Amino acid sequence: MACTAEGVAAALRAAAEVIAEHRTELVDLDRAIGDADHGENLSRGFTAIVSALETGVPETPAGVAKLAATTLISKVGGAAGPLYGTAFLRASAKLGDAAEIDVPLLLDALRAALEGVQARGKAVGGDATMVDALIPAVSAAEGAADGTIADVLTAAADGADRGAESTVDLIPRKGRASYLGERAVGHMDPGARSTALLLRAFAEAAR
Amino acid sequence: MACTAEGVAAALRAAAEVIAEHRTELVDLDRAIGDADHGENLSRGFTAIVSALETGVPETPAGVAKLAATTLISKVGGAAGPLYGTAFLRASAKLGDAAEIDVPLLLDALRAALEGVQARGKAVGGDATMVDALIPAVSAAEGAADGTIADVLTAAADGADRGAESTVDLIPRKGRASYLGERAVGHMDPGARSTALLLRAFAEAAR
Amino acid sequence: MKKIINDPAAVVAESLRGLAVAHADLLRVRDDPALVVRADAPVAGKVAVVSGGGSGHEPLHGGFVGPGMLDAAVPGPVFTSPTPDAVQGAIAATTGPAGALLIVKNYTGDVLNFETAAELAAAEDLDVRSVVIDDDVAVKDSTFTAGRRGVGGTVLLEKITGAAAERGDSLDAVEALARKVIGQVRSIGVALSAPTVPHVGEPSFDLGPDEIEFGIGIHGEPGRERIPAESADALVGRMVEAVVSDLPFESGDKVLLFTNSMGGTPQLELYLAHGIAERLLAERGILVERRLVGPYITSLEMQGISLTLLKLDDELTQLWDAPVRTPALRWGI
Amino acid sequence: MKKIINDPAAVVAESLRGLAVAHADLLRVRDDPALVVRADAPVAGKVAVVSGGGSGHEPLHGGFVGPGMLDAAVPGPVFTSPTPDAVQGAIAATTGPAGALLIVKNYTGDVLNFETAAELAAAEDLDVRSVVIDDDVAVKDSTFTAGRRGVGGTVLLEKITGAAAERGDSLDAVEALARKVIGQVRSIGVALSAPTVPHVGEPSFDLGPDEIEFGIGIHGEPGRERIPAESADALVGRMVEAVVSDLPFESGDKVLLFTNSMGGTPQLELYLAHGIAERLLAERGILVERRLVGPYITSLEMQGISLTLLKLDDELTQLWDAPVRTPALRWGI
Ligand SMILES: Nc1ncnc2c1ncn2[C@@H]1O[C@H](COP(=O)(O)OP(=O)(O)O)[C@@H](O)[C@H]1O
Ligand SMILES: Nc1ncnc2c1ncn2[C@@H]1O[C@H](COP(=O)(O)OP(=O)(O)O)[C@@H](O)[C@H]1O
Ligand SMILES: [Mg+2]
Ligand SMILES: [Mg+2]
Ligand SMILES: [Mg+2]
Ligand SMILES: [Mg+2]
Repeated sequence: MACTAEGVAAALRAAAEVIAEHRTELVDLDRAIGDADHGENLSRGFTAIVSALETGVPETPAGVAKLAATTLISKVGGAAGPLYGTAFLRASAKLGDAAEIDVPLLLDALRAALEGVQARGKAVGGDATMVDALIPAVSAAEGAADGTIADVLTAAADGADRGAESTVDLIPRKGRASYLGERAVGHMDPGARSTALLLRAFAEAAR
Repeated sequence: MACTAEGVAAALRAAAEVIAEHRTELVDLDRAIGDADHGENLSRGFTAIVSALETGVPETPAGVAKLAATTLISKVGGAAGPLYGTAFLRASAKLGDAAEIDVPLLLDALRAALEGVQARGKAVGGDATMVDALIPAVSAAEGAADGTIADVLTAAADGADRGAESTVDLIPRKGRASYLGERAVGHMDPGARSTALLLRAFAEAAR
Repeated sequence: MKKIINDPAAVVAESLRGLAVAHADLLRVRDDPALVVRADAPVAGKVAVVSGGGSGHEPLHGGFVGPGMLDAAVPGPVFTSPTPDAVQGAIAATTGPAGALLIVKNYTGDVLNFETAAELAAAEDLDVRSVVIDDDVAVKDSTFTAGRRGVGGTVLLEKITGAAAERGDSLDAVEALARKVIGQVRSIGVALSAPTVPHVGEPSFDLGPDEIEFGIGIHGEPGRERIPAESADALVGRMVEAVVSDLPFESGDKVLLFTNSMGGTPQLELYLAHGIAERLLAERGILVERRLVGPYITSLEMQGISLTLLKLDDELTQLWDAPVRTPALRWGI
Repeated sequence: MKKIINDPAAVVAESLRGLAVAHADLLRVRDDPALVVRADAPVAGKVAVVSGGGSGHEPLHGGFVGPGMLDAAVPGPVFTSPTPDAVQGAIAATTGPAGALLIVKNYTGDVLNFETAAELAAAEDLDVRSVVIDDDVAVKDSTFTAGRRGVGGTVLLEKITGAAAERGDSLDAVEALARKVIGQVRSIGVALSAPTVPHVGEPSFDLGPDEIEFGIGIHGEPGRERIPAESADALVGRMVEAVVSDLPFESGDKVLLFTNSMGGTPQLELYLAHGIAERLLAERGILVERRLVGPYITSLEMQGISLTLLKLDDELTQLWDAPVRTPALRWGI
């Protein structure tokens, strides 16, 4: 599928489905080390994105990303809302007025998303947050820069999976899980997991 | 044991032990159809009677019964406190200044106790209360009027046992169990059970 | 059983110690027998309003002691009515020539123990009257049973008679007012879980994961029937119907609606239920003019709610609005 | 899960409807985004005090809206911080030239969403300041973590800054006062059972029949450690030690002691715990001059309590005593 505004919208719809399917899993991950709402928060947000897209898809990929950003910011709440919202907002800014996203633009957007999350949340790698999924996702994407959009996103999703897995052994230092300290070891960070799910959904949509 | 003041005091001490042993049973009976305190209430009362007797046993059986009455009234609370208190108070009034209780006096006292409970609580036979233990206890006692004090009390205890048993099939019409109506059928009334326990303890003490 | 207690036998005494130190400006606590008495008692020339009953229903009654409400509260052991000498102590501490009104909830134990205390007080030439409140529509009323229980209406009764006594009404007037309130207040309760009495250590009844006890009392006594769990709309609808059809309350009636938590219900759910009840009453043309929402007559940690409706007129409304200053109810001062 | 609700997704909106109708004299509720606003907002010339956060902690924050306390509360979904546009809505409804103070509890979600709202307000030339309260001593404070949580101290902070704003203090003064309060208030909480979030349907954590979670947060986030159940004396002693040693509070300090129910704790146990805390503080020479006892910052139906100590001086005491009229806290009016 071409990475036009329509393509991005389709990817977001696919992501909404994946989030709905994994709602309970994300709630349970958050129940273990947080407050049991991550799946609920993201479902609410992505359901709202799908509705917003129904009333009209913006003209550019940047417009679609911005719509996703503002919807997430105004519907999700919690930590994940502003963080994912900022990610999409920064990505949108990078996309400018391009009618279609190519690989270099995608890499720029991914890097901007990561930087946005870090600027907003102040987490670094190893803090056991979604940043731990995003960092390996961006490097893996950069490593696949010779391939197609789908290749790049698949590499990013693979990286995010590994990153999410890595949070199991970490002592959280940001977000709600940080209150638990060592007691959180052995649990995967729900935000890292949702990042991996979203990137996988985008990668599948791009095939 | 002779039915002097000391004998009545000994019977009350024996009753206190029996109530302590059956505390949980009485709580459970009350839990099923009431508010789960009958065993607790009576233990508190009889423990207080034992303490009161430690500071000195009154000179007459009537004095001992009156001490039991005022202690039960001021320590038990709930429905059982005033009812058992009145029973002992009326019995005490009948005992007058006799130094020892004989069979006719015992029968008078038992009748007075039953009348006292009915005057205070307005229950009649068949309402599923302690009255259903007391009524057959008094008639059985009357039937054993030719025997010893121990015989009379044993007959009373046997009657009370049958009476308590009979409450299992009744729809309660007085006290807290009456709120349950038909749902209380199948459960023994805790006050009827405690009446039977007390009379049995007195009978054993009289041997 | 997990509870924040020391010796189960000392729970009431230790809790009263906390109440005393937290509200030393309003009340004093006495030990053995336990009493909660207004700090400025006896108030000269005033009718004393005294209530009491088993503990475990807090803030009822100790939390309602203070100007504009109760002069004294007599707390028995958990779920067990206090003894006559305790009630007598409360009368002695608060009652002068103006006399006293005893507010008794209709439970055999309370009625018998307060009756005895009133007799003892009469023997000392004190003018003491008793009223028995029996507002629970869950129980069939009949002279062949112990009759209806006193539940949520007790809170409203204590506030309104307390206000009348505070403004200087005579004992005759306060008593008549109390009987009027009792005549036009009705309640119903439901439980989603059971309370655990400290000295018992186990829940007072067993309720399945999808069961609700409809018509629950405040001592964990079972209620009218056990029903399957249902939506708040359905459940509150059932409760409103039970209360409204009983008096009955009719279109055009002005009422006070009291939505009470039984102890363990989150406030989020309590206000949700309150909103539904207001809507259903509005649909019936019943005019909610005053409301009270909160945990005011509880059954330890029991989850559940009760609804109480009191028919208002100008006098009752004015007495309800009158200033009150107690640990649990306070306004106007 | 048994709850008095309809659709789990509608719990907050339906509950707010009940709040609105029960307290129409004090506040208005707006839908989508959900807001609770003082009935007379915006109050001319007054600094607006605005707070908010996830729902499920009632009466915090909506129950504290009214004269002498909050101008608006922003309720998010259960245990989830509200979004920036909701906060912005609250600011718009309450804030004039005198500006607004946002009271934010230190949770990543609250901080991020309120931060964004403050930026948006600044862009509209409104003078909006934020303070972040982090009074929970259970959490290790470190720049390498999310830091300490905002818990019981929030209630005291909202009352005191609300009083300062009500008497006409400038935004600079109200902000400085808020920072002072935050600097001298500390809390600790314990849980005996877990809350159940409506959209989850299961308890937020599993606690054995003889376990207590020491240092619990207000969202069912686990605490400092899991300890075996123990006597109230031992448990409250542990809590007092944790709070007192942190600031530290010292002999001769005047304090406000706030004994809070997490929602499902019977009042009988709450006052019992309060009495113990008062005694232990007295033994340390710490002078309890004011107290608050009740369910004021809760975690749905969670059983447990928290203790909060605030160091008082004349100014704070005077602001604490100032009249307040809200659904949950009321005195002097
Ligand atoms: N400071 C932070 N930086 C990056 N990610 C964070 C930060 N704080 C929290 N997160 C992420 O947010 C996730 C939690 O999101 P969510 O449960 O929706 O919000 P909340 O914690 O407010 O309930 C965590 O699993 C983590 O990945
Ligand atoms: N009106 C009554 N007449 C006679 N006995 C009664 C009456 N009401 C209650 N009882 C007896 O009292 C018993 C309950 O006592 P208890 O549990 O101690 O008091 P409460 O019901 O106040 O909790 C009942 O089992 C019954 O036998
Ligand atoms: Mg979460
Ligand atoms: Mg009983
Ligand atoms: Mg009882
Ligand atoms: Mg959350």
